[in-house]
Amino acid sequence: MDSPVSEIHLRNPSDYKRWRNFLESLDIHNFSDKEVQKIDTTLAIFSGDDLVATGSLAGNTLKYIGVCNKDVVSGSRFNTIVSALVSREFQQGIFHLFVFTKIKYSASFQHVGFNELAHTDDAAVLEDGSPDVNDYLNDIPKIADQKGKKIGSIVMNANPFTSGHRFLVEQAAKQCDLVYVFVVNTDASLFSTSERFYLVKRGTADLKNVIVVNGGDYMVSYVTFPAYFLASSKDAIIYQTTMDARIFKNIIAKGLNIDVRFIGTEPLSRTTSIYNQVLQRQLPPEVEVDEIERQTTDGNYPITATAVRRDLKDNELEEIKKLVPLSTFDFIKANQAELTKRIKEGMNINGN
Amino acid sequence: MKNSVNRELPDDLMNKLNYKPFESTEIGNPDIQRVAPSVHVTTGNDKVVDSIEDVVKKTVKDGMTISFHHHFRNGDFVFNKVMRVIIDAGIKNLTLAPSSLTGVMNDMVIEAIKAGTITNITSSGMRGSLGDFVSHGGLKNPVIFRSHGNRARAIEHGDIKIDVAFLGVPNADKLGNANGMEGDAVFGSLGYALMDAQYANKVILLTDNIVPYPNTPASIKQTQVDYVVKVDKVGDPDKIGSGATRFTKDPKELKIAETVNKVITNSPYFKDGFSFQTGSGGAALAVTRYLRQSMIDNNIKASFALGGITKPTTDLLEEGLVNKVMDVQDFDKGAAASMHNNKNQQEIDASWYADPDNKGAMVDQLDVVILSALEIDTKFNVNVMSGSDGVIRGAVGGHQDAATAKLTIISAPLVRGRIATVVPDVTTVVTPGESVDVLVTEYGIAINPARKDLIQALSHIPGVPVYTIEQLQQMAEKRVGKPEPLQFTDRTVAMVEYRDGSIIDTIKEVKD
Amino acid sequence: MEIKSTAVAGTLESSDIQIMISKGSSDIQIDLESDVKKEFGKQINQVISSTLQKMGITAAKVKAVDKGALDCVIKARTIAAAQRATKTTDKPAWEVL
Amino acid sequence: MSDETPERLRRTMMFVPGNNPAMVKDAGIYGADSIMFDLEDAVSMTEKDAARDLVYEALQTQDYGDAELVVRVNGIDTPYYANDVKAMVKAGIDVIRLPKVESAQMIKDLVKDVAAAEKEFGIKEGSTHVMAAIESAKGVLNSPEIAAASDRMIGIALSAEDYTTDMKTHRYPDGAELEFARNMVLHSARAAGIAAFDTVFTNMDDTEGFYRETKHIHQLGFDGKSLVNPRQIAMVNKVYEPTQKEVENAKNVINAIQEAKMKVSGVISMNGQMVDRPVVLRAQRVMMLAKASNLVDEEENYIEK
Repeated sequence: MDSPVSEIHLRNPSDYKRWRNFLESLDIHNFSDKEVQKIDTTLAIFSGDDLVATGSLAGNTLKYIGVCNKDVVSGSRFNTIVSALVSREFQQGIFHLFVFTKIKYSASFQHVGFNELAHTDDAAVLEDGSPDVNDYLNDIPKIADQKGKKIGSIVMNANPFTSGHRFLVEQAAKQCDLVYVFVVNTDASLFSTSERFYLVKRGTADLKNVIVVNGGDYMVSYVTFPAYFLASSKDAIIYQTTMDARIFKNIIAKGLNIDVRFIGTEPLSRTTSIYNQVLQRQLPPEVEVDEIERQTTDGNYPITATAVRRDLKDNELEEIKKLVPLSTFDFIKANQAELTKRIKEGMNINGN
Repeated sequence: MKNSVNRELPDDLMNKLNYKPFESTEIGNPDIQRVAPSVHVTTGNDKVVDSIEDVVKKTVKDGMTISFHHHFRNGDFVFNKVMRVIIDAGIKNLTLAPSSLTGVMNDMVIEAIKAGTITNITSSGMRGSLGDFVSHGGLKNPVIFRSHGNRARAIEHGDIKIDVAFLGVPNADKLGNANGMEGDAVFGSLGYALMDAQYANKVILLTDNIVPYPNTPASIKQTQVDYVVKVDKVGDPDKIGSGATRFTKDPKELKIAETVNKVITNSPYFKDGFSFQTGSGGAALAVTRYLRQSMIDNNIKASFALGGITKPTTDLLEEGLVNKVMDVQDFDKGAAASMHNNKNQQEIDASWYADPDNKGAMVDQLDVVILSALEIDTKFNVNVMSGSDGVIRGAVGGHQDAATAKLTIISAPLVRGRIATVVPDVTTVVTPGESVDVLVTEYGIAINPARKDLIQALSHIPGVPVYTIEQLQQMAEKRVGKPEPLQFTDRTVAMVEYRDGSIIDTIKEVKD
Repeated sequence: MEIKSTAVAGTLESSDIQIMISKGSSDIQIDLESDVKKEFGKQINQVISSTLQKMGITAAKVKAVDKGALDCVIKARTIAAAQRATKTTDKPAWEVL
Repeated sequence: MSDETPERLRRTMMFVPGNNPAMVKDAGIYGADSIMFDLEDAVSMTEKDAARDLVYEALQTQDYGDAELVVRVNGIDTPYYANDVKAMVKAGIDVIRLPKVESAQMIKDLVKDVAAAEKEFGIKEGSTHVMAAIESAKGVLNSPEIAAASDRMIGIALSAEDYTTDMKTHRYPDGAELEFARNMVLHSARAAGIAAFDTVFTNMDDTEGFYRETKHIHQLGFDGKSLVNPRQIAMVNKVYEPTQKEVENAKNVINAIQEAKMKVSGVISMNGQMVDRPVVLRAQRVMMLAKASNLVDEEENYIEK
């Protein structure tokens, strides 16, 4: 008889070893410290002394789910362990959950109520709970007869919003009836999510056919695209950006009738440059990708948010003025002390 | 037209395929003519080849009928290897006639259908994605479902004319003498495959284990075999059987098993020298365990156990509680190993086991059989073929064949989750109520009113309430409610033969 | 009654149903996942919505993942989820039970 | 005296976790004399409300045959207790089992709450019975008063897991650590004229140990045992099965009663001896067990095997 679901503690070496051996026997092999340290809770089912099912939680994401179906009705242990994980999340007030899994397990998760957002040849990302992606799309403002109009889109972190960003938005606004600017939701940058959102809104306030929207969990989020925020291998970036692009194409663009995604050329950031290549590969023909030459300063340097942050660190306020619209400059000036403090406290300014 | 179990059959298909509607379980004493295969004469010195591609090129042509066995069950590597080659060779319009199709074959069959490689199928059953695919109209021609005994009959009659049989074996010598008992991927009895070996025009063995000539005991003989192909691995031993046999601990299943045993032991057939078939699955194993105790307590021994064999049954053989095990297939390693070691465990082919058009088959001598059901209706008709949603997910297996036993017990829970097992009308009739005697559920039993003798014998078993089947149906409905009627299109996706080759029911394409 | 927060009751185990209730706009919207949707989908939705209506909930978004639950289980899980969502668990809805 | 309603059989009280729909809905199929739905230990803190709703709805709709229906509510000092009691009274439960009873007052408080709930929901007054689970040294020592605390009391049960912890020991195969508590609980029950239930035996793999323990408590005189698995029901019933001789003796007593009824005197005599009340009661109980074990036919004659 199976034991009831219980918690195991990966910090306990014997538990960890047993857990890892079990998952490895099920062909799960990524046990990098980075991944394992993110785990908040690990649950397990035992049959006698044998570990027969396990699953973990990291924030709002289910991870490391492994089930042995020997001698039992196939699926019963899976349902039990997933049920227990989901209940744990709900008890903590986390009602919107994600899971990344091998493609072959996608159907099992769909069977217990998860909805697939996207899949590649070997992996799938699914969500469960509320609010879900349909709620997200429903809450985004739309215009009359959106289907018949040309709808553009830009996804940006805007850390902070620069003249380069502004130029990109202007170009898009000229070509389209409506442009959605999605601001990355994950709060892992020098400028906080609300600050970045505010700066984009202010910096585009005069463009009447631009709607600024929070990108939620679906665009360049920590959930779908962690490599944007953490140094990662090229394979990881390609894998994650492919998933990100497919979610954008299948769900976001479809739900909002988006025809074009505008991106800026990327001479400097490796991650963003890979991301752009993947977008070019994945989005067409359903969504056209329009790559716009990045703005440069008078001295022919590309305008980047990274440069702004570096200048901020070096106290070069006058330099910043050349790179950003007035609304951003005013904000930086007014909050220079706070921003400098964040940098001193160790906020990484060299990432994205 | 309608048949005698009141199923409406499509006239066009019945005429086109020259079918008769099912009338009765009685076979009678007709005189029939069996067929014989063609033989390409050689001395047999060049049978061993390395390449499946070569042998496929030499033997398989558009429009042929090819066959496989399913003794490797979910550990089968042979089917996918061979079909891959056949699809890639661009061969079209094949009829696939395996003894059955298991889960590991599903994706490949679907691919072959989509590629036009397979256009007809006859099988014992299908499940999972393939059942879903066919139920949604994925195959143009209707699948023909046949019981194991009926497949033997159809082969002997020439209804199934196998051009090429690809038979995986765990050992073979260079001339093709082979058995299922030695090697890495052993499965015991070759019962179903023996039909193919005997009647196919071309017989190709695939093995990962070529042994010195002459190989004995030879279940398949060199006189039957055209080619022996050496492959890396024929199967995954861990997935062939259920490994270590475990009894169910589910109290509901145990309760049903205990009641089944009470029905057997209180029947007039439970006496020294009786015979039985229990099948596989946790509940069947539990029945065997209870039965064992009753046999010991009452000092009764069985003359033979029949059919698909499990370790608990071969244990009875070891203990001397059963004199012979007549073995058409083995469900676990223990049973397979036992066939090797115990001369009283006799390998039998599907014809010997259950072919109705015979000079006597084993099932005709069977006293007691325990069978399962997806659904059973108030006429005692049993469905083991389609789910309550109308989708194909089962197999006839030996169900129709063994149901001819003197005491046929259907063991099934009254409801599964929210699905009633006992229903007013089964979705698909596989085994006619005429051959079913007792239904055992966790709530009690129902006895076929035609069996007055059993009503007499089984009505006063302590702790076993007797209901009418209508009462059980109503109890089930009260618990789960009345389901919405299923929606089907007019298109027939499968025809279910009775064991005599008549049509007992058809399966329609589901509407979603 | 007003839904104050998203809440869940029930599990994904056999014979159970997991019901998640969150704020809805105008009426009761049910998203049902069930192996027996074809046979019992209408009936399941009916039990959920009539139970919610009896509790005075007229607008809600419901996500239900059914694993073959009987009506009494569906009703019990709906009540539990609704009471959690309306923060009234301490005061059972006696008139609905 | 033969008109007295005989006590009901309480050989087996099967525990059913209150938040498990699969087990709650199937609880009726195993032939337990009593089914105890558990809202207490088997239900985690976060699911107390859901379990209560589930058991309530199941009681409204599911057919549990002739079984006596019992609910173990949460302890009187928990925030779940009040709603548990109200809901179960409203559901028309036969018996409310109160855990961790240490004094007669706790039962009196429960009875007051039960009576109030009966009134609130229009349930027939006095139709809800109660029983006490004894789980501590204090409870054992107070068991005589607890057993006699109310007319609504139908039984008293020993719960050994908590009790042995309280006694700074644990369970042993021979059960010596439980001997005093078992006898206290049993004597209290008998003195108060109510049923006595022995504790659960949790190791499902130790069939021999289960039989040993059941035979022991049967010998002591317990009405029956609390069970954690339906598979234990048949085993307990087997231990409680009367012998052929017992049945035949009982049948003779019953026959004597029948004869006495027809006579004017009303005196029951057998072989010239007067039959007194304890003999009659025992005979009735044996016949009840014999019927429940299917040892007799419709005319109450022993069925020869």
